[in-house]
Amino acid sequence: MSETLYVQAINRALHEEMERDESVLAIGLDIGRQGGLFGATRGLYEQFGPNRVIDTPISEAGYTGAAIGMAMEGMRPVVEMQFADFVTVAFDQITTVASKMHFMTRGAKQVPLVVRMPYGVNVSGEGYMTGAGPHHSQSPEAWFCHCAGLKVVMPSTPGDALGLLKSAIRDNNPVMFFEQKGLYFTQREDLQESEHIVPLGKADVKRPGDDVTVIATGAMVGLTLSVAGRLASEGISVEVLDPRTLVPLDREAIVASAAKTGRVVVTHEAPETGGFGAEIAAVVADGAFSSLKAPVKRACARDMPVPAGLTARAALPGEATIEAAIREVLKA
Amino acid sequence: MSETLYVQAINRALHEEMERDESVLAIGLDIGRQGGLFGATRGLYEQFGPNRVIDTPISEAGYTGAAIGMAMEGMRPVVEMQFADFVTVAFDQITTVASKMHFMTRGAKQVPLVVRMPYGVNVSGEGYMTGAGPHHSQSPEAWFCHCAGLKVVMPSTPGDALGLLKSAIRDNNPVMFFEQKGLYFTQREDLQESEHIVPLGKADVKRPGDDVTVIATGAMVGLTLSVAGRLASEGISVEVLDPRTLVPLDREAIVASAAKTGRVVVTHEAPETGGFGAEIAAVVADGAFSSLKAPVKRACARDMPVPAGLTARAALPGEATIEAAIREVLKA
Amino acid sequence: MPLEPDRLVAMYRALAGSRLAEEAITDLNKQGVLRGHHSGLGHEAIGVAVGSAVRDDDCVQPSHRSGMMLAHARGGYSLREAVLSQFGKAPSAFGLGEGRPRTLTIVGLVGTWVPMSVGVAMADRLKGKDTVTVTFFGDGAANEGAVHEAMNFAGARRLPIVFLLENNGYAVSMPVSEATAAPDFAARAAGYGMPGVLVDGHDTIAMYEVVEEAIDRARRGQGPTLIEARILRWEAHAHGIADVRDEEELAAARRTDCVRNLRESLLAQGILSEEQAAAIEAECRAEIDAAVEEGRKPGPAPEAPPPLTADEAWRLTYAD
Amino acid sequence: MPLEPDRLVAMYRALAGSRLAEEAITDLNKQGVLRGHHSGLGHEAIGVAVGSAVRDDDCVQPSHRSGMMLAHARGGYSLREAVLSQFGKAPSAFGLGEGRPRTLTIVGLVGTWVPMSVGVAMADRLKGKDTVTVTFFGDGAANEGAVHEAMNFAGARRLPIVFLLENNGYAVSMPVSEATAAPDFAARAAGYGMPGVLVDGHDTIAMYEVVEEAIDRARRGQGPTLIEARILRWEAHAHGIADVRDEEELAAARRTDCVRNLRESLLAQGILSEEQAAAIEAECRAEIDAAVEEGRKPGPAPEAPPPLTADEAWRLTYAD
Ligand SMILES: Cc1ncc(C[n+]2csc(CCOP(=O)(O)OP(=O)(O)O)c2C)c(N)n1
Ligand SMILES: Cc1ncc(C[n+]2csc(CCOP(=O)(O)OP(=O)(O)O)c2C)c(N)n1
Ligand SMILES: [Mg+2]
Ligand SMILES: [Mg+2]
Repeated sequence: MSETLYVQAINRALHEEMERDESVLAIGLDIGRQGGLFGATRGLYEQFGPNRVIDTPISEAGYTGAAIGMAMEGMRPVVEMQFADFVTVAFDQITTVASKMHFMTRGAKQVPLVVRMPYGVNVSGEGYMTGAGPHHSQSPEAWFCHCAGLKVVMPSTPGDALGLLKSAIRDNNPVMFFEQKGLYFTQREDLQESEHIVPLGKADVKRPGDDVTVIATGAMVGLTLSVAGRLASEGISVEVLDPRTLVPLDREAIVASAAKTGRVVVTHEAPETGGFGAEIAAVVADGAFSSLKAPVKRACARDMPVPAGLTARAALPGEATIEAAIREVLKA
Repeated sequence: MSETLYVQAINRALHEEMERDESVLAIGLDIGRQGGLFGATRGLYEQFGPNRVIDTPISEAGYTGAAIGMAMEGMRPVVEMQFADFVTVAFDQITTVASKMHFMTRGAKQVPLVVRMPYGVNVSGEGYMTGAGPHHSQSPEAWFCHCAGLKVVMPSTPGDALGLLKSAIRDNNPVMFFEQKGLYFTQREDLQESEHIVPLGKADVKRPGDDVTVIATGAMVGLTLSVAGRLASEGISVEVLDPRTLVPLDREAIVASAAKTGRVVVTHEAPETGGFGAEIAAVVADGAFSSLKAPVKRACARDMPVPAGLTARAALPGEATIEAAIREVLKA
Repeated sequence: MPLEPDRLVAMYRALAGSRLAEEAITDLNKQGVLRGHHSGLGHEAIGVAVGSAVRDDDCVQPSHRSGMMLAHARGGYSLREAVLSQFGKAPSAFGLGEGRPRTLTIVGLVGTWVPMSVGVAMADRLKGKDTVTVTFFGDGAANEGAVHEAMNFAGARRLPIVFLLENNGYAVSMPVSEATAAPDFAARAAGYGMPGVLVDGHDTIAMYEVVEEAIDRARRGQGPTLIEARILRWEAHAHGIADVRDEEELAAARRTDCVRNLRESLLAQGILSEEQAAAIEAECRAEIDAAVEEGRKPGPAPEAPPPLTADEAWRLTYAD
Repeated sequence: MPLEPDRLVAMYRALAGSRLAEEAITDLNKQGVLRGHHSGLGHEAIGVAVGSAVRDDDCVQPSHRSGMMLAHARGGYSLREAVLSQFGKAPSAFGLGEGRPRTLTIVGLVGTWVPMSVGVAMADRLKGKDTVTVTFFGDGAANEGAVHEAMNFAGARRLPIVFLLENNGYAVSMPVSEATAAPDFAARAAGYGMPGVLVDGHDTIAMYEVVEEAIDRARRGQGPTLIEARILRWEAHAHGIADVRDEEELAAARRTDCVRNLRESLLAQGILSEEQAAAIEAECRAEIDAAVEEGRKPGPAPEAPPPLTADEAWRLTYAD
């Protein structure tokens, strides 16, 4: 057992998979000698050398495209976007090429690619980059959830980060992997030394409860757990469900929890309109229709850019937002 | 009055706005001497010359970015993406620069930009490009609906195309304007010669009804109207509501219709998961919760790339899909 | 090393055959029998030169122009298949799979495919192979950012790749002279630290030599080359799109002729006789005519790939 | 036309002041009082040269390196403001608004802002203005596709813009030599049909002359220029990020010194005396020291822009 930070869990997954399988390689900006701006790739360059830990020019489309080509030839590149926000530059490569190559080649080519993206706001201020403004704070997962051929993963704990990244690397499809950068240096968990795999497509109940289900992703999971802890003392029993994988989505687990409690809140760090919370709300409102005692409420970011510094809180959902939403669905 | 095709309505809006306001200009690939691949810009070059009808190199990011710069200096560029699919190349410029410039400059700069995007499948085969495969058939509107700072418009009739494009050009924000390319040469409408404006943000009831509401966009509107016509003979009264603008969304109109009928189907040409139909379903399931007699059903494309040729129909929702969804919500 | 006479005759056969097939297909489009073809008339020497210079295990990324002649010249893709593919009755030259010389599938966005082909070259190098990738794109696509990023990356890592820029003077209606102020695209190579070569794309032998040298260089580990092949497009961008050029400009384009050039040169050198040339042409024509007839007949050809079913399409979205 | 002595002294004042302000701010970051600064130490000559060569109605797009010295050298942005801006107590040099020389706001993605500045140049030209845009970016950003597209577009339309590439040898940890095989970035200009000029960015006068010529050219309607200014970065990429360079390399970087260069040259020419130079430095230092003290004191400066409120931020999402 060793206490592992979220960022260390990512690092461990990369080390283990690169050791296990020669075809796994890392590619991105400053991931070699620098070890990554957040340190997620630290030590890889020293261990695996420049042919497997590939620093690139600042060319997000170019190196993502190159990684796609490598993946088509049987390698398993793990691309790091330095910030999730920069994936917009590589958007065409991912949505036009990676997501459709298996389809276009009638199955002849697979694209076992992982794109790791440090996303969201780091209000804790630990590690690199506190509230870094509109271009270094976004949570763009929903875009990729609406692109068939991609899988989308978003772990909220070190254990999930480790186990899901390993699964993502072994998957034969392009996987968009979202790492919440505020969690890198704040979330820690005791993890076994032994192999730890979390399968894609399985939700996890982070806290069981009976009165209301909160479906939360990324940094919202921790916030929801503390709200749930507080509400427990009032006799309110909150179930906290983390989908972990957004595509493919574990609809069964979500609908089952919603059917059990009859009251559902969805929370994510991305803005509400068109966010993945809409999909979850739609799935719940359909699948658990007859069990719902209240409308599904979304506690998400406001539809605005993320302001710099702590003004970011003006956009983000926080514990108060989540608590208010819970109380609202309980009233109905 | 004159009978106007959808593509002619676009063309008329461009002519009228360029005549009215010197600062309006058109920019894109082959929009000048060629008049656009679909002919939407025909005649503009001859009338307004190369300084206002600007053919560009194949550089979607470059010319969209240039248009953003021009918009910041008070011009009103209307960018044509040759196909909506190609907007992925300019995705960064739109989501990083255009959508956030007003915010970042604390209101000092506006970006009155329109990006016109011929989207979707042309199964009719009229005009240019029948079922053109995964890279020339997509409906990417949902991506832009999840980017605060942008407005998103999607007309289904020549009149709406005319009136909404004029509003979009006059708007002081970046507007993503989606033109369904199967409608270009199949939808016709008698339009007055006089000024015709449709405000952004207002939904339209295309057919009133009492038993079920179908919320439809783009090419789905026409399909739904023919289904509604057929079902009327069975005594089923279908209300067809076209949001027309997706951002800002006319929630009141949507919720009012849903509350009236208590049964809702949402249909669009984009794949279901993470599509804008999820947002609409979530809005309905929340806003009309107590009136709903059945879960909201989505009749959207399957989560897959659009196959080439008529196999596209394997992915797309058609009249049968819409009809089945209507019958399903009526059963509940 | 000068090309052996029989190689030259084989190249002429591929070139003349490509021309005749392109003519037949272009005509079928004009007649309305087929639709949407991006005619490669005028481009034949480029595909034939590359197809003749690469090995089967080298990887080629075709563009929408030269894919067919490329596949044909590489061998194993007959004129019959080239024609039948237009009727959906044979595999497309733009996405050849198993059992064929190594070919990457075309992507619908121009320029977008270039980084991917760089990745293939990189994978080959990392695996220790001595194979080379040749990636095609046009003068229009060259102005896409993805192409810049890809060329720079390939230069920086000395990857075994050849960038084959087909400059046919236009991107749909956009003349090169308005799309860039560069005197030529080969000049861009210096900015990526690789040689840039400008070559007359109507001259099959010159094309071949330049391509062969670039491939050798790449194979020896000396890095990429950018080749700009200048030709003139004979037809409109694609069937169904009007040509913005006037008659005079079009006529001038059609006076350039890579097939005639090679024919005359081989005749002059005595490598080919008039009779041989006529026989080659007649053989090709016969094969093409038969294929057109076969294509126009209703019903699928027995060796055609089965059409994609709805169910298969759905399952293809994800790999297992 | 050689620069007048008083212009040269003014440039020296801006240069020495920028250096001292950068030093103070860099130190405050090292002490942990401030955080996140991208130190411009070593870059000063570039911002000062451009700031001295442009008109107020010319438009400048700063990068994250040279924005402060640029704003200062253009006039109206005092050293006091430069320092106070770091404490959030004065407007940021990277997004100056109303009543200041015309400046575009910085965008958080490198390279991404370049097409936008091309659009500004284009708007000015379409309006018949004789203004010029100067857009900054680094050696790293230069490899972004958006920069390629923007330069090509500007070349093709002969737009009044100057591309100012600050080559400081690194993009975070990536040395230029690994990021591109090009001998220099100026070589890329030929591929866009514009002049490319390589200049020593430690030489303020050489910088000024090159920039002035490029601006004149653009103003005369002769189109864009790409200027590559070579310097060496003295500090790590940004505060809080470790430097991958070893001590030797860092020391060599710090031996280059644009301030010393200009000082010695002006002294040698008798344009500046030791006393004058010392007086200028003392004045700048006093202004900076006072500003640091003011910055460190709790509470806002009266002339600071009011901090963004939640409500204002929300309303700013859309224009009316
Ligand atoms: C990203 C993108 N933009 C635009 C198009 C539409 N398009 C297809 S071919 C073409 C012209 C390409 O010109 P060029 O690269 O010179 O090749 P050519 O057709 O002349 O052989 C255009 C604009 C596209 N397919 N992809
Ligand atoms: C599109 C994008 N990719 C990566 C980054 C992260 N980043 C910020 S500055 C920087 C280095 C830029 O290097 P260069 O252009 O040489 O400028 P310098 O910092 O050396 O002045 C990087 C990688 C970014 N901001 N935007
Ligand atoms: Mg061309
Ligand atoms: Mg640099």
